[in-house]
Amino acid sequence: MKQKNRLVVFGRTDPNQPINFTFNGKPYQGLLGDTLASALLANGVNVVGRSFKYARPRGIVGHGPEEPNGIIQLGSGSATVPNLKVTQVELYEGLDAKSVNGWPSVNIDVMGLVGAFGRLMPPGFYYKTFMYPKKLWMTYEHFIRKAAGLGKTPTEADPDTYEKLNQHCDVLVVGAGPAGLTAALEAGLTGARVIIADEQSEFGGSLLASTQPIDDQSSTDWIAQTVSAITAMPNVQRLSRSTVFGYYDHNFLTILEKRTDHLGINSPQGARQRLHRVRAKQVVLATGAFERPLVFAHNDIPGVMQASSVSTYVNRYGVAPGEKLVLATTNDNAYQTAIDWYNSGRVVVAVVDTRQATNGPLVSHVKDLGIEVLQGYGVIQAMGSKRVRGALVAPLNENGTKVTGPVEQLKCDLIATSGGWSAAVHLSSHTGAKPIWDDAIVSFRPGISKQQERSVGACNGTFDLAQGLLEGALAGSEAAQLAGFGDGQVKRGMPIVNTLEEQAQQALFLIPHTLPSSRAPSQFVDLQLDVSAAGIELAVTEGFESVEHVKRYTALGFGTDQGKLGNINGMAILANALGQSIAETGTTIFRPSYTPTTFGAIAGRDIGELFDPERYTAMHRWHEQQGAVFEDVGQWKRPWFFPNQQETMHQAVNRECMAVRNSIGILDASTLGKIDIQGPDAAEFITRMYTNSYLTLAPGKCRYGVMLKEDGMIFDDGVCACISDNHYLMFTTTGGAAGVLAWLELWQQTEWPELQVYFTSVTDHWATATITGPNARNVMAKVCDDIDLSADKFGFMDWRDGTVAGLAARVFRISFTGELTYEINVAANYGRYLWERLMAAGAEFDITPYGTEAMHVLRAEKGFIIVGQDTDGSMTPTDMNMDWVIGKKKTFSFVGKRSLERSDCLRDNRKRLVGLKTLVPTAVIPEGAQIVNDPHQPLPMAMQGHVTSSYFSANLDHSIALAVVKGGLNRMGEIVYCPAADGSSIAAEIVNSVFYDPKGERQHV
Amino acid sequence: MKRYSGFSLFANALSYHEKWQKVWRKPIPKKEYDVIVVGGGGHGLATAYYLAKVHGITNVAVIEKGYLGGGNTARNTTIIRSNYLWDEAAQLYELSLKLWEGLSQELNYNVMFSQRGVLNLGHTLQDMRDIERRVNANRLNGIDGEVVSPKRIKEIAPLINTSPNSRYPILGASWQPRGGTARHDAVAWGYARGADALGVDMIQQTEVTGIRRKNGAVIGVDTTQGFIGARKVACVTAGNSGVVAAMAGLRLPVESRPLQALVSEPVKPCLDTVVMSNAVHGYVSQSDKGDLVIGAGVDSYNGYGQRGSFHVIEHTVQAICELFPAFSRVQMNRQWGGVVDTCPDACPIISKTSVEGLYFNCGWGTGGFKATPGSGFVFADTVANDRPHPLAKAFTVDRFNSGALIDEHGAAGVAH
Amino acid sequence: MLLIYCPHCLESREEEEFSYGGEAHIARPLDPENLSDEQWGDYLFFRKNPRGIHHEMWYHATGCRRYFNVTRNTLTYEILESYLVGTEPQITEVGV
Amino acid sequence: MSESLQPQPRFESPSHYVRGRHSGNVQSVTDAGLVVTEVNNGCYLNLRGDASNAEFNAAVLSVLGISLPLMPGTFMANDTECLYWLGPNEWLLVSAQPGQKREAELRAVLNGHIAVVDVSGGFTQLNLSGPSLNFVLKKSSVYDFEAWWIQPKNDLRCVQTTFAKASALVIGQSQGTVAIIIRRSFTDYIAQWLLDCAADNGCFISP
Ligand SMILES: Cc1cc2nc3c(=O)[nH]c(=O)nc-3n(C[C@H](O)[C@H](O)[C@H](O)COP(=O)(O)OP(=O)(O)OC[C@H]3O[C@@H](n4cnc5c(N)ncnc54)[C@H](O)[C@@H]3O)c2cc1C
Ligand SMILES: NC(=O)c1ccc[n+]([C@@H]2O[C@H](COP(=O)([O-])OP(=O)(O)OC[C@H]3O[C@@H](n4cnc5c(N)ncnc54)[C@H](O)[C@@H]3O)[C@@H](O)[C@H]2O)c1
Ligand SMILES: Cc1cc2nc3c(=O)[nH]c(=O)nc-3n(C[C@H](O)[C@H](O)[C@H](O)COP(=O)(O)O)c2cc1C
Ligand SMILES: [Zn+2]
Repeated sequence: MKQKNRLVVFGRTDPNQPINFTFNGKPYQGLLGDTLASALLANGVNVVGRSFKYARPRGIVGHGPEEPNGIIQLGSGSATVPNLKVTQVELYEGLDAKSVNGWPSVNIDVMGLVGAFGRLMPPGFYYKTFMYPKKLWMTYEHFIRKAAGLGKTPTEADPDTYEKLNQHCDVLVVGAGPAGLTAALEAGLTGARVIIADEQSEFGGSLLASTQPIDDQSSTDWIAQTVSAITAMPNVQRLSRSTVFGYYDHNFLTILEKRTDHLGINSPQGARQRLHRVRAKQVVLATGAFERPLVFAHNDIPGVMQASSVSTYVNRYGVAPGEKLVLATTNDNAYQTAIDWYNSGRVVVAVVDTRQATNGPLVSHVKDLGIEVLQGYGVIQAMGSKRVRGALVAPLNENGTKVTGPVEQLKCDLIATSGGWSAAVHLSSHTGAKPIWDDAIVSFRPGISKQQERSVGACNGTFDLAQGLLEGALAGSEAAQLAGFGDGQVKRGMPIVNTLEEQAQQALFLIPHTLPSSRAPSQFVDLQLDVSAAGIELAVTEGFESVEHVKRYTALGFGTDQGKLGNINGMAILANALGQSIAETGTTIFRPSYTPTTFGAIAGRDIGELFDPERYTAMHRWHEQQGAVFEDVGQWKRPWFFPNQQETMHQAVNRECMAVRNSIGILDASTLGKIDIQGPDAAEFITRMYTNSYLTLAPGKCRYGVMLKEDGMIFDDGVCACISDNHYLMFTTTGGAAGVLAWLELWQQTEWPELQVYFTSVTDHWATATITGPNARNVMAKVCDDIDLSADKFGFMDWRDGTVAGLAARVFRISFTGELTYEINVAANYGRYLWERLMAAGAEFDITPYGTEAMHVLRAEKGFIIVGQDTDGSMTPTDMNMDWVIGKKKTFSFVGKRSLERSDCLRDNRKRLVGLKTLVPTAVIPEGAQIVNDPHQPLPMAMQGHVTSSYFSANLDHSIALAVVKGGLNRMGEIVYCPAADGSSIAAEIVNSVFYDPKGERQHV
Repeated sequence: MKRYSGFSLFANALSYHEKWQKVWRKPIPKKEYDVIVVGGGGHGLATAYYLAKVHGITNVAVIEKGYLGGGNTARNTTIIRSNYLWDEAAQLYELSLKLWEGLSQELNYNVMFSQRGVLNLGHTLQDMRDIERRVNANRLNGIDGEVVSPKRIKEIAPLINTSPNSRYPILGASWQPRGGTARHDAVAWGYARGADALGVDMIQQTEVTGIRRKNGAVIGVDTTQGFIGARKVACVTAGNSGVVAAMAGLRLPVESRPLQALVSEPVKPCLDTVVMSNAVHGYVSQSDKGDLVIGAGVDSYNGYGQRGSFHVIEHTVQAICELFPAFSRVQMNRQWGGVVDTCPDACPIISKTSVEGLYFNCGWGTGGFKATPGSGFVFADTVANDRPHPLAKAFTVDRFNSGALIDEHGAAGVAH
Repeated sequence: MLLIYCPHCLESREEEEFSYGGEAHIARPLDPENLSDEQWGDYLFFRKNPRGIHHEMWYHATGCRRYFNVTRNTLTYEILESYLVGTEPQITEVGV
Repeated sequence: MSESLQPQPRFESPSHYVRGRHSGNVQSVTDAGLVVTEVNNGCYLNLRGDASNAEFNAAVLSVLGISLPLMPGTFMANDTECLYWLGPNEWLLVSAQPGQKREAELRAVLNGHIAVVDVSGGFTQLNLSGPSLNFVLKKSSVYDFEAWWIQPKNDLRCVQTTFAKASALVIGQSQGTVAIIIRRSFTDYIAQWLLDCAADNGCFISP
């Protein structure tokens, strides 16, 4: 296959390794070392996409992350990737790319007709239209959205994995151009830990496309030599295809490394991309600069390119993207492109220089080659539609604001433009350093450092190679020294570079047309979002003066290139329209991502089952084997219910509940939080934290307590046991465990350090099996013979140490079901063994494992609350009818106490916990139902409260509910209603919240 | 004010868009105003607009230290809904939602309010109880909403992962069809243009540096452009409320924290609604331009830097990839932060203060964009009449002393 | 992403290891019962929330489990010092 | 009825259910990039006390034969005992002795405000080794472990830090091996994490 634009000098591509690929369904061939962009240009593909708003045909303009037009969809199926830039996609065998816009194709796009009406779609036209009639907006929007977006998301889960590395280094060097390489080399020589990252496939930066010799060798040889010197140092980590995309506080930077994207859309092995989370002591930014395009009429026609990109395609890829070149420039530097083009054997039609007179060495060189140089001229308009056919040139006045003479047309198919260079100050700006405009270099420079960083080379506005090399070396050694390595002196001699003198460039951001911008053919500033010079001027006309307003009104810089080419021109045009300087106008804010970053890589491995740890108890496998259905409680997996074959949840829960009341059930209670508390002031401390007192709790005894936040609202509850003098064990809710421990530590460490007490989490240490029901003692007796189980020796709210099933155990007689209960704790490594032994011992009583749902029903029958279900962060103990748990005589004002005295907490129509008994016994009110007095009142209804817990109680054979109702305790016997979505409502009577065994006799046996 | 319409667009196109009227003037500050609104965010601008429009108070200035609408108004994920739990909050947000429904026409500025519906997902049994409770309360308050099943969720948002095997499977959701999103900048601009046309002065790039008082009453503000007199000063400065309150010797129960958001690159329409999940911490919708707009969590620490910590972004993106595994290959284009002023109960303060003629409207935290019209409406009424608007009564600072908090935090998931 | 020096571990450690504990040096009133609702409300909910120097508590949650104090600039996020609970900060103004 | 005639109670270590699992293309511990070996230590005791109290230090030394590590992030060890610094007044004792015995012995000599808590059931130790180790550590934790190997100090190093989305006490044993002590209920998660993140070069959990 012939590549019509492939040169005989191949640059860094390999002619012996052809690669086949397709673009928009058509097969092509490129070479190893090509990007998709260079391969497309080699094949003479002009139109690569359609513009976002006006659907104008667009071609490739750049060669790196600045590319605004060449946006493609790679591959198809689950691994398809939207919105890649052709300039950043390395070619691989079988690559399949499509343009993201254009229907039916990019070459014939019917949306292009819209472009003809572009004048009706100035910036802000959405805000001015589609308002009437009101109800049609959603329809309008539907069509607006049809035109939205670039590529398509996959519709299936990502087949690839991603990973993250936490990195720490002394010096991070960003960018491996000449400046970055010397920085890394010097820093590396000190022995410091160095990371050098570059987004490109190879190190070398702009030198990869340079013909300039360094140290009497070609620049590519110099790169090879320097890179091998760096490679020899084990303390230097080299990351290529690695983009530093964010610079965060305290020198934390993020790097996206593309591991396999150059091999195919799917990773053949391992993670597709890797996110490096780097904490660097010192940072050297050597990110280079972006050439500024010239803005002129129809500068978006395919065939208008960046001058440096044209050179890059020629020198690095051996591709000449056209035949006849017109070079439009404002500076000497770009003349190199004319030379490169000339050397490639193609025609340079002319160099069009806006400056009136120039004669620097490069200029002379070009003239010596016989190339025509038009001085004091500008390319004011490109001709053509899907490819440049010519350039309209005209003489300009000295400051480049006016066309001063006749317009002529030069025939050409390529216009390379250069408006000077803009330092890539992005990363330094991420830190909050405000870039500073420098008229001398016609560029922003990095602002004053806010962190341990410095910029070197072109990103520091140092566009001279020799200077950049030196700056890099100095910065590398300085950074290493500040990180504690080396003496700050440069170790290597500086390479010798022949510096050509350059004449002053002209600061010109908009090439004038014979017509004013508003009437001239569009002069594009932001190619991706179709923002033109006229658009920016219109924004100013309308009063949008702040650069941020203009950005938001016109969408300048909003695209996937984030305005890397357009922003500075846009701001300059704005400044001009406002009659102020660029410095006064300022920039918009640079933010991460420097270039777009895959979500999957940001997520890393923490997705799927690793999204959040699943915590298991020691008995977990047993539950699984029994077919338990699990519930998420915090991070824990708890059995929700244990269905027998064919059983519905309802049936299983009924059976489990009945078993507990009638014989015996067994519950895995291991997940409850457990905190060991020791110290001379333990009792005093606990008493300050709970509403009730623990000062008199004797060893061997337990007490239920409620913990409040300082605002008086219930925060957690549980039982606390006195193990011995100065030693307590506190139980917390499953979800509250970590929070309670931190809460205790907070008070002890910061408020009452004088209280001598230590806390240790023992949640994981104990496995807890709770056996409950009338037969609990019988089962207990079978597995324990060293604890006196008689009611008077081991009563309700007592605990004992003993041996259960041959294991050292701590047994509590506390109950959440209202039945006789033993909560048996053993070291967790024996948890499952204990469980199995209890199951065996209980077999004759038909011992029934039950889950959290039955537990909820059983405790609701007893009116016991669940913090977080019956309470919600606005409930006091009084609201929960738990005045009895508030120690009235406590001398110390326990945490939360004072808040209970606030006027709102003393209000008498606060919501109070009550029971609800439905008039129809089988009707179960949905949990979360709202309660009203009259279900037929008009909306909005006066709500009285809501249902917090609601179940069918198999034991009581009717439904029960707990609810909080305004002034509820004074309303016993009243009928209230719970309206449902379908207009019906369930009537229920307000009753006491204890439905079963109100005197609590069953747990006391 | 020249009205906008398809016709005006056409007419202006004929004159090459050279003759458009300015959206607002650039006035030189007067010596004194009846009311100075401090803060030109959406809420401040709406306040000024309703002061002029509803109360006929037109000698008003909005003083903004940066550019209009550049605070949280410029940085939010634009989610609009009114399905709040507590009556007081629900009524306030519902007033706002009703105003949204006619806002483009009211302002003659298309704010692109798009009622594409809002899903609040539930992942645990307790989430579902809370959702039931909230939806029931909404319904009885006359606010639309229903509890929907995973199957229905999948119909509304086909790319969502409703597999029962995910780490936190989706058990259901609340669905408010009238909720949606709007074009945030347009809201600020529309109000500013409307207020300007009624005579309100927009004074940008001017920071209020002091609040001057005499005999316990406010007399004006010091600014970077000098002193400007005022009979009343209404502060609507969101994340900077604490700083501004301190200028009058007041303290507020607000803390300013970074809240972050991010957008993907634009992709073809793939999500037609707003999906929010408190449990796994992620919020996502797709803008009319095609980018996925994603809200992250609030950082735990105080900060005024308009940026936050990266691990918060990581966690959010994990949540998004959990909810939408297909988005894993989409790329983040930009991320940013705002400074939100959060009250302990996650509800706002709309209040007179102990200084006569000084009013505060703040504490909207992570979720005040949706309240912009309602907040401005109610606050303008409060300022104009020097007493709380009936819907603002519950939102005074006093509640932090009496304990009458409106705890949207503790009760149901709130955010955005 | 903060890098926080823990005065117990004597090392700078990543933010992910810590949790934020709010404003430091707020003493609990010794006699809450004798405070007015207003005074109590002030203690409960009203914080300095400064734009600039802030003294705040951090908990080294996955590290040594100790609370300590940090002086941080809430605008630049610069951490100026870490110090032990019960001791006073050295830095109380910007630029000191 | 007594059941004392029952056989010896069955001990199930936290990693019981994940032993023998592997990821990547490995079949044995010899070709795995990461080898995970659970160590069943006799006991884990949490010890609290005042580090500045010489009596306290002496008493600990008298029972264990090793002194308290006082430098943050260090530990002391002999053949049977290891004492890890967890915090300024907190240590973890890992001992070959049974927990109850050690607890009793310590309580017998310690006075004043101290705490000894048996947490033997709550923790387990996983030894990690193999060529992927450093890589796995970088993936798993925000702590700078590389610095341990770069600037070897004489002290034995340990640190409590994040490990994936859990936390761990990470102990530097020698170049090429670290141990992590983790909470029991997170074992499956950590194992899953290690299998996943070391899959490239294979991970094998010793049977
Ligand atoms: C990332 C993020 C996502 C969010 N997502 C949502 C969402 O999805 N839905 C939702 O409803 N809400 C959301 N919010 C919250 C919402 O943005 C805010 O509640 C709302 O925009 C606040 O509007 P405002 O006008 O009060 O504040 P702002 O827009 O912040 O305006 C306050 C103005 O006061 C100015 N100011 C401050 N101090 C001074 C001074 N001294 N002098 C003069 N001017 C001053 C500021 O410059 C600023 O312009 C989000 C917020 C953030 C940060
Ligand atoms: N005379 C001029 O007007 C002029 C202007 C500009 C540049 N130059 C020449 O360009 C060279 C500048 O050298 P340099 O080293 O400063 O820059 P460079 O452009 O050679 O190298 C910068 C490197 O940084 C990489 N990079 C940028 N941002 C990155 C990120 N966020 N993450 C990872 N990698 C990133 C780029 O891929 C590139 O390889 C010199 O040769 C100089 O003479 C000359
Ligand atoms: C709803 C919404 C959508 C946005 N979409 C984009 C976008 O498509 N491209 C972009 O560059 N920024 C987008 N932004 C972010 C803005 O560029 C900007 O970062 C944000 O308003 C914060 O302002 P600042 O970065 O100037 O501080 C969006 C912001 C919001 C609130
Ligand atoms: Zn620490």
